Amino acid sequence: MTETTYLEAIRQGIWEEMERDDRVFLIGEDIGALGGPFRVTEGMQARFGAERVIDTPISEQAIVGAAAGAAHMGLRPVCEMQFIDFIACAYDMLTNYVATARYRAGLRTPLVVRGPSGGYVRGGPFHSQNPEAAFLHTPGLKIVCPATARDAKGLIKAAIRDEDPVLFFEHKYLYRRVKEELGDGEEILTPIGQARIARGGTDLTIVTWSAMVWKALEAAERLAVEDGLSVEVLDLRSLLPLDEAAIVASVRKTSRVLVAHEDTRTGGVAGEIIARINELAFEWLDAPARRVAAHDVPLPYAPTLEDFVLPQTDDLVAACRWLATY
Amino acid sequence: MTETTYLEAIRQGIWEEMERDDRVFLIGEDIGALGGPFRVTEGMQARFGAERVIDTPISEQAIVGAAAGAAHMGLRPVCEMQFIDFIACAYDMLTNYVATARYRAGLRTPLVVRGPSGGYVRGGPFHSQNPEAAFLHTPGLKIVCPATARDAKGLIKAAIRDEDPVLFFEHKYLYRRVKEELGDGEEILTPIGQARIARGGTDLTIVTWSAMVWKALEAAERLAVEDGLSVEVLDLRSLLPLDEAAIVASVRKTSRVLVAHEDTRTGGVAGEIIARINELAFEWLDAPARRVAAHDVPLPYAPTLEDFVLPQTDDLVAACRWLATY
Amino acid sequence: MTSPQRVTPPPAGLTGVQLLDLYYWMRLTRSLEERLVSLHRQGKVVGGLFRSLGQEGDSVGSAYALDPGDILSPLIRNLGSMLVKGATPLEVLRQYMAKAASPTAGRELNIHFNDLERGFLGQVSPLGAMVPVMAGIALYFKMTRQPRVGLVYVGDGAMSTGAFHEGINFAAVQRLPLVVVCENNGYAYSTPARLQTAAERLVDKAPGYGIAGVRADGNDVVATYEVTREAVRRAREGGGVTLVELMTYRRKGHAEHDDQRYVPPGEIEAWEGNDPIDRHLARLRTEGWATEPDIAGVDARVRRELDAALAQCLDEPFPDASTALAGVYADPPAAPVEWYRRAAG
Amino acid sequence: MTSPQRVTPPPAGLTGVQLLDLYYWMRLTRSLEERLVSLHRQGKVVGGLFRSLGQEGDSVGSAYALDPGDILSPLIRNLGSMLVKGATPLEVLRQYMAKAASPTAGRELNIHFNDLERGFLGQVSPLGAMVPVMAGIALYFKMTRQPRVGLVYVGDGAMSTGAFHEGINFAAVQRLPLVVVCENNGYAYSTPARLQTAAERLVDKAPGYGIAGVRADGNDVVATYEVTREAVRRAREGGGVTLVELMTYRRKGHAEHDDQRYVPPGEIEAWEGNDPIDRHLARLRTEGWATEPDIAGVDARVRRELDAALAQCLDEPFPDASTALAGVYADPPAAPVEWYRRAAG
Ligand SMILES: Cc1ncc(C[n+]2csc(CCOP(=O)(O)OP(=O)(O)O)c2C)c(N)n1
Ligand SMILES: Cc1ncc(C[n+]2csc(CCOP(=O)(O)OP(=O)(O)O)c2C)c(N)n1
Ligand SMILES: [Mg+2]
Ligand SMILES: [Mg+2]
Repeated sequence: MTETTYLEAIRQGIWEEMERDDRVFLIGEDIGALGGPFRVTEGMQARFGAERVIDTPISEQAIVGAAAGAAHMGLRPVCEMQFIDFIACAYDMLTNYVATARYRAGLRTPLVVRGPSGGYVRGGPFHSQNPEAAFLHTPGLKIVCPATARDAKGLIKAAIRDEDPVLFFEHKYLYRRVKEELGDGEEILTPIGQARIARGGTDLTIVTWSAMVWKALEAAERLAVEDGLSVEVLDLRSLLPLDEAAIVASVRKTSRVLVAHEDTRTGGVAGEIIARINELAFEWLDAPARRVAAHDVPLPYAPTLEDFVLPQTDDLVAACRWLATY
Repeated sequence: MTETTYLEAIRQGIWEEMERDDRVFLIGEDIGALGGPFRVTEGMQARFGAERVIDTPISEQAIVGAAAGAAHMGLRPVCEMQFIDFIACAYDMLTNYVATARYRAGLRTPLVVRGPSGGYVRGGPFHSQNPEAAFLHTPGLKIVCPATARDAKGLIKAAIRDEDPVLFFEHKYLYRRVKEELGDGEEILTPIGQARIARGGTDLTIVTWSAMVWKALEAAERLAVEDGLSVEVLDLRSLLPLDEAAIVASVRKTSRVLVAHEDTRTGGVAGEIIARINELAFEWLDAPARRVAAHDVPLPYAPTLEDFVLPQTDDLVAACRWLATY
Repeated sequence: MTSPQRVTPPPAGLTGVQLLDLYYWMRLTRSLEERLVSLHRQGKVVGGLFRSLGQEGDSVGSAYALDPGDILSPLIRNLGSMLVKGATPLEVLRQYMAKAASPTAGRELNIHFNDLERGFLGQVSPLGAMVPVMAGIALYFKMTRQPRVGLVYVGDGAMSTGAFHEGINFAAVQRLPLVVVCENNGYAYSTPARLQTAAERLVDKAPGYGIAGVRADGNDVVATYEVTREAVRRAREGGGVTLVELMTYRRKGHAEHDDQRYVPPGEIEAWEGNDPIDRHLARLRTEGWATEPDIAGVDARVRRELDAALAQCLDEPFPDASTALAGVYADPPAAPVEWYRRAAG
Repeated sequence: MTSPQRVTPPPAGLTGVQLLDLYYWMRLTRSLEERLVSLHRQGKVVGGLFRSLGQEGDSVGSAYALDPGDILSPLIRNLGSMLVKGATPLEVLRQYMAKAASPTAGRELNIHFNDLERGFLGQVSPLGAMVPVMAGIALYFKMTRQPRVGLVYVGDGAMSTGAFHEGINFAAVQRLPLVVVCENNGYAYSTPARLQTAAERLVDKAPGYGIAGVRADGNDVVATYEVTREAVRRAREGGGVTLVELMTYRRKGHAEHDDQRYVPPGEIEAWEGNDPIDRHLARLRTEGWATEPDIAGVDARVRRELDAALAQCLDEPFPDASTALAGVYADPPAAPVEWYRRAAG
């Protein structure tokens, strides 16, 4: 069996859902003949036609708005943001229209908005963002952030089948760097809202998601070898809804927790997670729950600057040591 | 001396700055002849002319974008969002353009975006929002949320004089319900980034801002009378930057803390505050830091529903009692 | 019902019954709003009240051009369009009064409610947003090869939004079966059209999108019907998008609390002489499409229907607080009750 | 420098010196890009590389129409406009290579940098955003009664954004001294113009905004100069906004990694015969505006300047990590160093 990359896993997931359900269609910029800048939709327009793989004008509001309208009527649109940074242009449409439609008006709006997110690729301030914090406080949306090829496939398929709007933030750093065997013919579906223990441990928990999972695993390995520490890595996979139970179970087990994310610290998703830990596992904490996150600046372009601003494996190691010895 | 309402205080603050500095100008929808739907800019076009009080098309992106351009050149624009909910339409412009301009490119962008926010007024899902959480994770922006007439005036003036972009979220429920004497001829300037102890106390801290300050004060009074509890109410006034020192000082004093806000819970600003408390005052906590916030739904219109979804004084009282007896 | 003394051929191919029907919808719209005004004064309307006085003709005429199966999305002032498409006065009254039995169970205001079966999709407040959304509905019609049409209203003000631009452009490129009706009523809140656009006519935007454009007298319900009908036909036959500009005037303030201080003296009065209901009645009478008893019959029917609706809902309760948390998601079905509402956390 | 064998009157009122100047800027643009291509192949360009091959004429000609004091905002492909407005090859090289000494100290990419004194404001990536921003700069000119003009570039693609629409409309209503130059190069990434708009010509959008519109051959640097100059004059004299559509063609991919698989065969080749530099050179020669030594002199100058710039910056360092946190705000002057970077929290 051959290994499937994270990128190919997303592609396969979309492809399978397109084959399975003719209500599924794709809408976005340059997703047809080009297959998108990263080729996530490669070959799809040739296979499914220009009506189901729609190249749009540069109009993120129209992409999401039109998807919503089609979704109300029973279709299942998958929107691509060419870079996820441009989801900011559809912020009103997503938060005010899409997210509220079911509650306000009983409108079903099953749609997916996906796109390449994340840094570590020298993309500069507008091609590196992690927009999850911008949408976390929007009831009505779901947010998923896969770290592995398996989950990339399983979550994109689950997102497409979900009855509600799902933001699928795929990490471009992982596209071709992460791969695994995905088992021929097996139907992979990752339930939205369920975390995954990426590495078991007893001394300390790192709660994280997306590309940071891999850095956390590296850190855990180093801490095992160098410090004899048993670090559990919890890959949240979904941020909305958040798998509170898994977080609490891990924290109650280890009593020390680090929440790590790539986005800037202030107002980032870690705040929410730490508040929940505080609410649900306060008595079990032997040290303050702490955060590792990017520095509070727009993401700069130069390698030296980007490397400093974004959290690195070394930072996780340092933070874990601090926590372990608290 | 007569009392000045919260609304009139904002109006006076803007007026004074317009008189003082001819670089200050206003831009927004219906702010001229109408004076805005709430009359915050009443009389200003007559006084300062249509060039300094500009009625725009319905174009929030253009309002903020044009303000940014003018600010680069040395002017000091004050933008009105007719209801703050529509700031969502300018989300890209604010987060990607305005917030990053100084860091990316050394561009000064002193501008204010203000508008009526908040609920308790039967405004339904699109005329009641509290958008602070949407912008908290954007380095480069400042966010202020006055609770009193004095701070409304002092903060709008400080915001206009600030060298960086400031989001000024005024609470429409307070417009005419809150008033105080503002001292003739006194120049009122409230420093951005400094909290205020709205009521001193020793048993428990409520950290809050905007309209919720008044409910917290009611709750504190009831808890004093009915339970003999001494509750400190900390009015943050600014959310970005956050007055960490004031929060920590209060929590270290009382060892019990409730963070209360009107916005929905998940992903709300309270998460950030609790994470900071955890980081900086963990050892002092005698009970978990807890949140009172709106239920995680879009804000409904009917009085019965709105009253249930938004936090009320009773809820603060119940939560404080829970904390006090923890 | 068509009377013997008819003197001209039926305008726009409408029968006498239909012409009287148009009168019924306009009258129903206006009378329903008048009822809402008294309810508002009595404090029974929970939020704001938005009038379409003088604009009933463009709402009714344009919506009347749709077939069953077509879907429209109104503006705040398209009460008439909603009624034509099957929304009932009872629903509207309940919405304004935030009743538990209202279509949105008290969650949304005024005419922000939907029934895709009957063919209307309520708007949201952010202006322009419904243009892309209705483009999506038209996209669905096209993709599923259904000969159905979408119609979306925008104001002279809403056309300045980015959402309008992106939505109409996308629909144009895709040649979607969509009609975009611009209700040019001279104002957006206090802002006159000349501060909204430097274009001479809003319909001049059509060539820039490569679509058909047409302008008509919005206070002539039949003319409105006629141009919209043509645009609907074009859309249904695969001819793509049409921008229809309907010239009308907002005789009341933006909402009930608006004193219209910004309106030049005499302007409103001038438009009172151009009332769409008066004009249509005059046509019915002079061209002989309806008798006085026909007209009186409609008026009585409207009164009766509104009396009945009001009687039914006036004392209905607000929704129960316990309903506030359901239905944000299909799954989980309800948001959790916050801990401070329960015994303890 | 103007040669004796000149046979026609000077086009667009340009002197021979100016005509040779136009050649210099186009040649500098193209040669600088060619240097960047080799640097990119050598892995010295940190991010992507975006070419304007075949579009140098529209960038240079339009920017050349501005006076000192006027401000422009470029697109990714308006390297030529930046150079004309005073940005230096050294700055551009440093930007692409993310050097500490680059104008943005390594924070931003390629031509995303500014100098309002020299008269250019770098773009941000979200397309369309610079239209409202440049409207704001033009608003400043108008409010302060300065006879200065703003010029903003948009692509055939960027015109589909809401930000474009809101910005140009606002500028039109306010009659701001703004020129909006649409570089219609046939594609937005892989998307051909016909999937971007159903309009026959992008300039057909002008009447919908109530502004002047004009279209010209963007591969004719003099024609480009001429129409832009007229638009700039109109703006400076209070005549408001002009939309200038310049017809050109993007001969390279969207960025260096783009294999242009979506381009019909033969299309690129056809446009190679319409190269703006070749055309301008032919004019210089046949109309006698420059001698061979004049031209060779320019070529040598360009080589010299680029050699010098490259020699200066090639081995310069990246910015020091310690600079990463300064300048998010005027006050506080720097973001805090995260605790995990320090000894402990
Ligand atoms: C994006 C956005 N900005 C501002 C508003 C506030 N607002 C509500 S109605 C209105 C005026 C609308 O004018 P127009 O589109 O002409 O419709 P009309 O009221 O005349 O029918 C404004 C500014 C809004 N609803 N949405
Ligand atoms: C709002 C937004 N959406 C998507 C993109 C991604 N993107 C970058 S360049 C580009 C194509 C631009 O085409 P055009 O405006 O015609 O300019 P050209 O590259 O042809 O000069 C796209 C889609 C973006 N930068 N901004
Ligand atoms: Mg209007
Ligand atoms: Mg292009």
